[in-house]
Amino acid sequence: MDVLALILVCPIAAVLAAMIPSNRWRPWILPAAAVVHLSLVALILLGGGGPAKATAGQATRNGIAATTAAAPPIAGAQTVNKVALPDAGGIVISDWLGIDPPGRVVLLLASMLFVACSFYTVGYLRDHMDQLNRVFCVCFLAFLGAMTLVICTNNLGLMWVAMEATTLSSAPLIYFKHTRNSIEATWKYLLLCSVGIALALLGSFFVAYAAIVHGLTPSLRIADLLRQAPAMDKRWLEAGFVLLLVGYGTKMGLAPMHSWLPDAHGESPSPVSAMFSGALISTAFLMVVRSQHILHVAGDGAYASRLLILLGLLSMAFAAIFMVGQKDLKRMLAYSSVEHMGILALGLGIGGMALLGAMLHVLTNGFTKGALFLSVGNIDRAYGSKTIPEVRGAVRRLPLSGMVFLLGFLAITGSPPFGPFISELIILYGTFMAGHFLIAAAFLGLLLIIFIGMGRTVLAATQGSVPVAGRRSHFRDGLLSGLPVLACFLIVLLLGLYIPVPLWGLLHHAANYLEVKP
Amino acid sequence: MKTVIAIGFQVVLLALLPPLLLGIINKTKAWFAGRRGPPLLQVYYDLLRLMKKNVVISSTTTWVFLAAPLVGVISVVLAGLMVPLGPTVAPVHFTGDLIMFAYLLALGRFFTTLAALDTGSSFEGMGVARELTFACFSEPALFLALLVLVKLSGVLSLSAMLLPESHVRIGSTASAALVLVAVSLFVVLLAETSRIPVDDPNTHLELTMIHEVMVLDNSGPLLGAQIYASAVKLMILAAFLLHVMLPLDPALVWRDRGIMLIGLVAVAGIIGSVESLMARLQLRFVPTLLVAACLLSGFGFLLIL
Amino acid sequence: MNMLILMIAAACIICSGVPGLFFRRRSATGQRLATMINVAAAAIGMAAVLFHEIPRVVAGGWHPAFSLPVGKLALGLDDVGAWFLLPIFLISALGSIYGLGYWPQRKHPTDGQKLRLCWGLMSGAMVLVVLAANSVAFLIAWEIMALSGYFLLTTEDGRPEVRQSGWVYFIATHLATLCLIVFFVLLRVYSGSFQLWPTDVTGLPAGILAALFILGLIGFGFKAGLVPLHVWLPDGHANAPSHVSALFSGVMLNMGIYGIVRVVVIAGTPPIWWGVVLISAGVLSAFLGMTWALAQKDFKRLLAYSSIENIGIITAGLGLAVLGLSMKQPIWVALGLGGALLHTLNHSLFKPLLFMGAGGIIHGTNTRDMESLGGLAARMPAVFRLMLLGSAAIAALPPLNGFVSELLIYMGFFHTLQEATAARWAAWVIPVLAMVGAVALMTFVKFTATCFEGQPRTAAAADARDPGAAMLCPMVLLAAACALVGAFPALLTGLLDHAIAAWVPSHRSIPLAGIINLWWITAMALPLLIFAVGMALWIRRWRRGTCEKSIGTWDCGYAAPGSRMQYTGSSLIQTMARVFRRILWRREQPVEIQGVFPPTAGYACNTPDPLLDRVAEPFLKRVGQMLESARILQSGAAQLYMLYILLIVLILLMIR
Amino acid sequence: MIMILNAILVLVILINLFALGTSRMKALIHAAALQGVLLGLLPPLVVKDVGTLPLLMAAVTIVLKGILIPNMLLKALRDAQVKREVEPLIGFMPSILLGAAATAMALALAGQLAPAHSPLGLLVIPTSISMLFTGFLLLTTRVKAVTQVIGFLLLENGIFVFGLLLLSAIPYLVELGVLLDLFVGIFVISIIIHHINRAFASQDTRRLSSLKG
Repeated sequence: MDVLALILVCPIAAVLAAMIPSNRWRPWILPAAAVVHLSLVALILLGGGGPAKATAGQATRNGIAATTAAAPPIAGAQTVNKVALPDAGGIVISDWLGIDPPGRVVLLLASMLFVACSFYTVGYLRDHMDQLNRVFCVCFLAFLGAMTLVICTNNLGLMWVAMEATTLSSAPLIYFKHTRNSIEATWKYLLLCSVGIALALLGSFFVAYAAIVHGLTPSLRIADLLRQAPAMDKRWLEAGFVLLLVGYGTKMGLAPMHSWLPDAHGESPSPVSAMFSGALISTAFLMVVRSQHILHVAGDGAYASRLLILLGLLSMAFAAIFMVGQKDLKRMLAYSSVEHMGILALGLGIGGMALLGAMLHVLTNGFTKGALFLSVGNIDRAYGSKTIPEVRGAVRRLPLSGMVFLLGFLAITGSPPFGPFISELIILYGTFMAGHFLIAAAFLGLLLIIFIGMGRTVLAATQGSVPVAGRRSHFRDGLLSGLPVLACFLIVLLLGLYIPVPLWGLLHHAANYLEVKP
Repeated sequence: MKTVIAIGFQVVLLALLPPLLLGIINKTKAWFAGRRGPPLLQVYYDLLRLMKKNVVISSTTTWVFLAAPLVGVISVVLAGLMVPLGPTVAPVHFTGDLIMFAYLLALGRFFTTLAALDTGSSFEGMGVARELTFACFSEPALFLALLVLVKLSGVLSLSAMLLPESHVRIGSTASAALVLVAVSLFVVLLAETSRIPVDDPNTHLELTMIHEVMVLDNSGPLLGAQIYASAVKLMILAAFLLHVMLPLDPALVWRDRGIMLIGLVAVAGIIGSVESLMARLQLRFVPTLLVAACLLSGFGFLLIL
Repeated sequence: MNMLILMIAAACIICSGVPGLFFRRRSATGQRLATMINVAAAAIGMAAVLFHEIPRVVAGGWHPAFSLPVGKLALGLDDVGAWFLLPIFLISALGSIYGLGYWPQRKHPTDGQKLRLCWGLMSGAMVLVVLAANSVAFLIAWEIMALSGYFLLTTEDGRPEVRQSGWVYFIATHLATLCLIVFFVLLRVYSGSFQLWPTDVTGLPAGILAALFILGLIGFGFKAGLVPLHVWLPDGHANAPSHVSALFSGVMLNMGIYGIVRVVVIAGTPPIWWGVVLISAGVLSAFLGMTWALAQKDFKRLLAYSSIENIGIITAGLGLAVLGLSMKQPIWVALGLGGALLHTLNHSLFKPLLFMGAGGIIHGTNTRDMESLGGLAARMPAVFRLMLLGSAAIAALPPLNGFVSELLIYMGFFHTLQEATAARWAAWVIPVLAMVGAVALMTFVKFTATCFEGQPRTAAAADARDPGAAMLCPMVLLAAACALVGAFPALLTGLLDHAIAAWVPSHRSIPLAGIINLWWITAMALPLLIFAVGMALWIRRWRRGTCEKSIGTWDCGYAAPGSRMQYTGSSLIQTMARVFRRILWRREQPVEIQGVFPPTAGYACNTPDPLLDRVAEPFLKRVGQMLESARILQSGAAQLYMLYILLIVLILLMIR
Repeated sequence: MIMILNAILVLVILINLFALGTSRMKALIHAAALQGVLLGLLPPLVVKDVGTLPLLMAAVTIVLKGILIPNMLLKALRDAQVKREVEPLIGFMPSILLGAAATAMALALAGQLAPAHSPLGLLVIPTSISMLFTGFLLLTTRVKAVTQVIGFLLLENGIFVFGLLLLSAIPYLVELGVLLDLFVGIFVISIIIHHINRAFASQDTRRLSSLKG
């Protein structure tokens, strides 16, 4: 039930936000909701929701059988439909809800990151008092709610609905600044993501149809799909996987479907960018993970791995191309997200140790991106620009944000002693263990190019003396703007030096869940 | 007792003989020129006179200028103590002294050149530039020669490697190698002691000098020290050369000491005649000459490798 | 216990800069505090290293309860590590004292705190690098060292040339780290643990072993500055504050050497070609480094290049030791490794001395260009004496320390002639080393003479003065250490023998004393030293007495010699520069003289690093252009992006 | 049953070709609307026992796809006063040919794509694929915002057609969600189009290419 509560937190908060009249106090609903959300997440994760979910699955097995066997001319289906019809809510909740182990990782990330971003947002909106922020707050909460639903449901169809909902609810967030560029970014975001997601829906249908082809009862419930996968039709399954990969890959920002990502990340307010590249695309990655899991169980994992590795390296290559000589700090970070989604795809494709590394990398990358985007947000607010050479000497201008930005860059490029180093180390280790030496070589080469390209920009932005234009604004690192940045950064540092045992448990649980065939 | 005598002999020789060699060289040159030339002992007189003289030095200089000649003397003398002058082992001999030998000469060069530059005169600068440049080529030649000797003798001490028991029969490839080494050592000797064809000790145009121009500002005892030091250097290198060429026999100590002395005199004579018969090389050809010396001993090394 | 003390010392050094952050920007208290902590911690650390029985092997070590994400955090120390620890503590402490005079907080309110924070971080991290007994701990310490080194280098990041050199360092160090990460991952895959440092990894495929060696050599070679991986080194040293250059050159390069020393024995007995590679790399570095040093005008660049030369000599010695291991020649091992380790120590004595002296010159004249100096001997006598000693030491002249280590290495290579093994070719190294030695002598004569002797060429040089005691005392200590090691090398043989024995525990080692009696060096050195002292007194008396010092230098009849007519360093080396023009690859604007009565003609030449200037930078530029041209993929047209999606779907459907 | 189904599907395909061929916006929107209505009729045909639920779904579909969404687009069209799609990136005739070719290919492959024993005959999958392709064609070759939206709409329709094959598998909750998402999506998009008009004084999406590299 607490899962249901978790899902309901955000809609309720959104309604409240819509009702609060004061433009000044409305933003505070975000931190409140965030804290509640996080505490519920903690409750679920520590309260060992795993077995609970399993039992739920067991309990409703026959129920599903009924609903899924609704193919005519079975009378039973009718009755079920009849029963189910009067109120859609009347459907057994546990029939729809449940968090799989990888989902728990992403959920933790999304919730924690949102806490940081929500506090930051309060300060951010305070600087934009002239604008009405009702839509912003409502959409931001709806956005989180949709993501939570994606993570917490266990039905491929509902996942799709929720994923599309994230697109729609986040579009107004990108558009918050009302500049021509933000319009353009929003337009591309909506169009590309909707199309991509549409493909994902088709993909889900294909997967379901793969059951029909072999005369099984079709269903969109992950549990059923996993159970039936070995018996399904390979061609349709593979076609479905391709569509799911491309579809959710679009949302995840895998090249060459990534093209919306730099625009959206670059033009949206920094907390939104942080949520995007920290949580949203990780959620999309979660969807890819689930699709791959189905294929893996169906005994077709090798095929999936090929595609994932291909797209992974392709994404890293694209990112490398566009990060060298990138003048716009936020776009640079966006491409770095593309790169890291590539790394995740690579890790997932290689499997074994690398999969564990990928699970850890979801966290490390997410928090680092949070720290980076929020600090760039501060830099943007201080200089009134997010491009070099307007931005120079950030470390002098904003000691905290500038330094976090510089160190965050080192972290995200995989330097010790930060979190991403550990996760990339494990991924590399897994790659070697699996004997993919060429892939490892390509991986390292791309990492190097990216490091050089990114370093040029970051150092130019952080070092040197502050230009006159940069001194004009009165912005300084404050409590609301500085603390979230620092928090994210400290988490990254901690993950590099020490990973709590329960967290390891979570990650291992996820990796094992994806590895072993039921 | 014997060792005491040997050491005494060597020290006395080292202390007294060198100026004589200069005298012999001058005599030879005079003879070639058909002059009577200065007396054999002229250099001793010069040294004594210089010792008595007062010192005049440039106001630009520092203590280095005063120290250099003396360091030059002591380093050369210490180096001399490692080279056997005769069939008995040198007073100082230990494994690795050959490297000590080379670097003591380098120490002398270090201070001489610094002292020359201490005056801030461009002419002495030229001298320094040439001295150091040529050293860059004569050092490898010297070490290549050492390589051959070590390879032949199998020991790492000058005394041991230069003395008879480690010598080889005439006629073998080894002796051929030794001939090559001897030639290159002779070139090194000419270069190190700034003799024709590398340098002309008694030219009168500063622009063309090497060693002479470096000591241009020295006067009195300082100049004396410089002259003495170069003389000692000449002798120990000559002794080195002789040991490569002459198989001495420790059994007949005094005879071979005699042979050694004659040999030293002969070398001085040869140097003198070379100086009279040859013209000075153009400076830019000197490195070529030294590289040739390197190649000679290098080839010798190849022969026995 | 021992390890605990060392840990505390390291922790104190790491944190030494922290208190300073809480003081006002212009208060000197923070700096004094940092220095005190640093010195005290270093003293404790050195005591712990010297006066404790050190286990023969790293294994075991000290496992704190705290465990790293991957594998347990393990620390350990053996005699090899101990040998490398000493200079770290020494230079870190002396450098921080030197900083009191050279980089006082009052004069540098903006970057002083940052500098000291990173100083502590870097020194402490280097201690941890040596102590680390677990790859992940090693990598973390290593990267902290490298990054804080970067921030130290870019202390004055307001100046573009500093940022540029910092950038080069940044790329180089990241390349190094990348290679090391791969190295350790591979090692983990095949040795089965993150434990350091294995000397008995067996059953490695030859290819993997080769890969490990190459990766390790590149990774650590970058840090050590082996040619051609040295590109970051010259400008990096030149543009850092001088005591930072001292720390870099004196200690950080050693970390690279340390790594190589460890890497070559991961498999116990290394293959022969490893030794060959090391010797060739070492000789190449020594020769090129020295030649490039010779041609420099900026004296800090000159010193930096001479570091490359010394690293080359060390590597050559190490290579000989490796050869000895693989050919079962304990004498070669003893002389090669002994010489290499001793030279490492010596280099971290006289190179910091020289860099601190260079800092003194900058402090007094505010320039790095030798050719605008001159006549400093009379104006900063103390610095002159110390620098003279340093130069003599680095030119390997007896009776100073540089000579002893080079002697050992020479001996080692001479020994390759004695046994009739296949390695006789190694003896060819000797003439090259001899030439390098001669060039080194020339270089440092040029350096000392051009900076200190003759008459001042500029006003800046004319009114230079000696720096204060805070800057002189560390130099005096280092100079004394140079003289002591040079005069009494036999006292160090004990430590050296331990280190040699601990290198490959399974390997039989013989003590140095059994090969060469170093007391002879003392015997030869003492007369020189005594004579030097006597001479000093005598000269003093002489000055008072007969010595007449009235007139100027004999000008060979030229009436009006000016101070600008003195022989400059460039003219001093002109012949050599012509001989080595292919190697130097300078950028020259030659004089063009037309007509019978030519107008005023100009000549300029500078010697940038050939590899950086002619190879690395053009290459990076080219790559950048290629990537730039690929950016049309993201042209901003949504229609195009749609097409991408359609195409990728079709392509992926094709793949089977 | 199957006959009617196939007839409607053929009609739908023809509408695709028309959509590719026409240059008039209004006609395009009306075509899309008609297609929506036709699609709305399909589910009751497929589901054997026409309960209230399928009928409700059909009604919702028809209302959304046939009335609300087209009206929104028409409104967007009105305040932009665009009459016709000019200079498409690919001419109209080539577009038609491409679309026809795609449809033909899909039909040719039908045998392999759908197993013979498919209860709904062979036409469903080819139709949906050809609709997908048509949608993509509009999205990639047209420059006016509204036209691209219609492309997206056709794409969705294609997926809807495929959905017919597994009506039984898809819970109605999901179906509703899909429709709702579509509706909200088009709604938001039309708002954005409105802003595009305001900001760029045109619907030409080629102007929206300042974010590059």
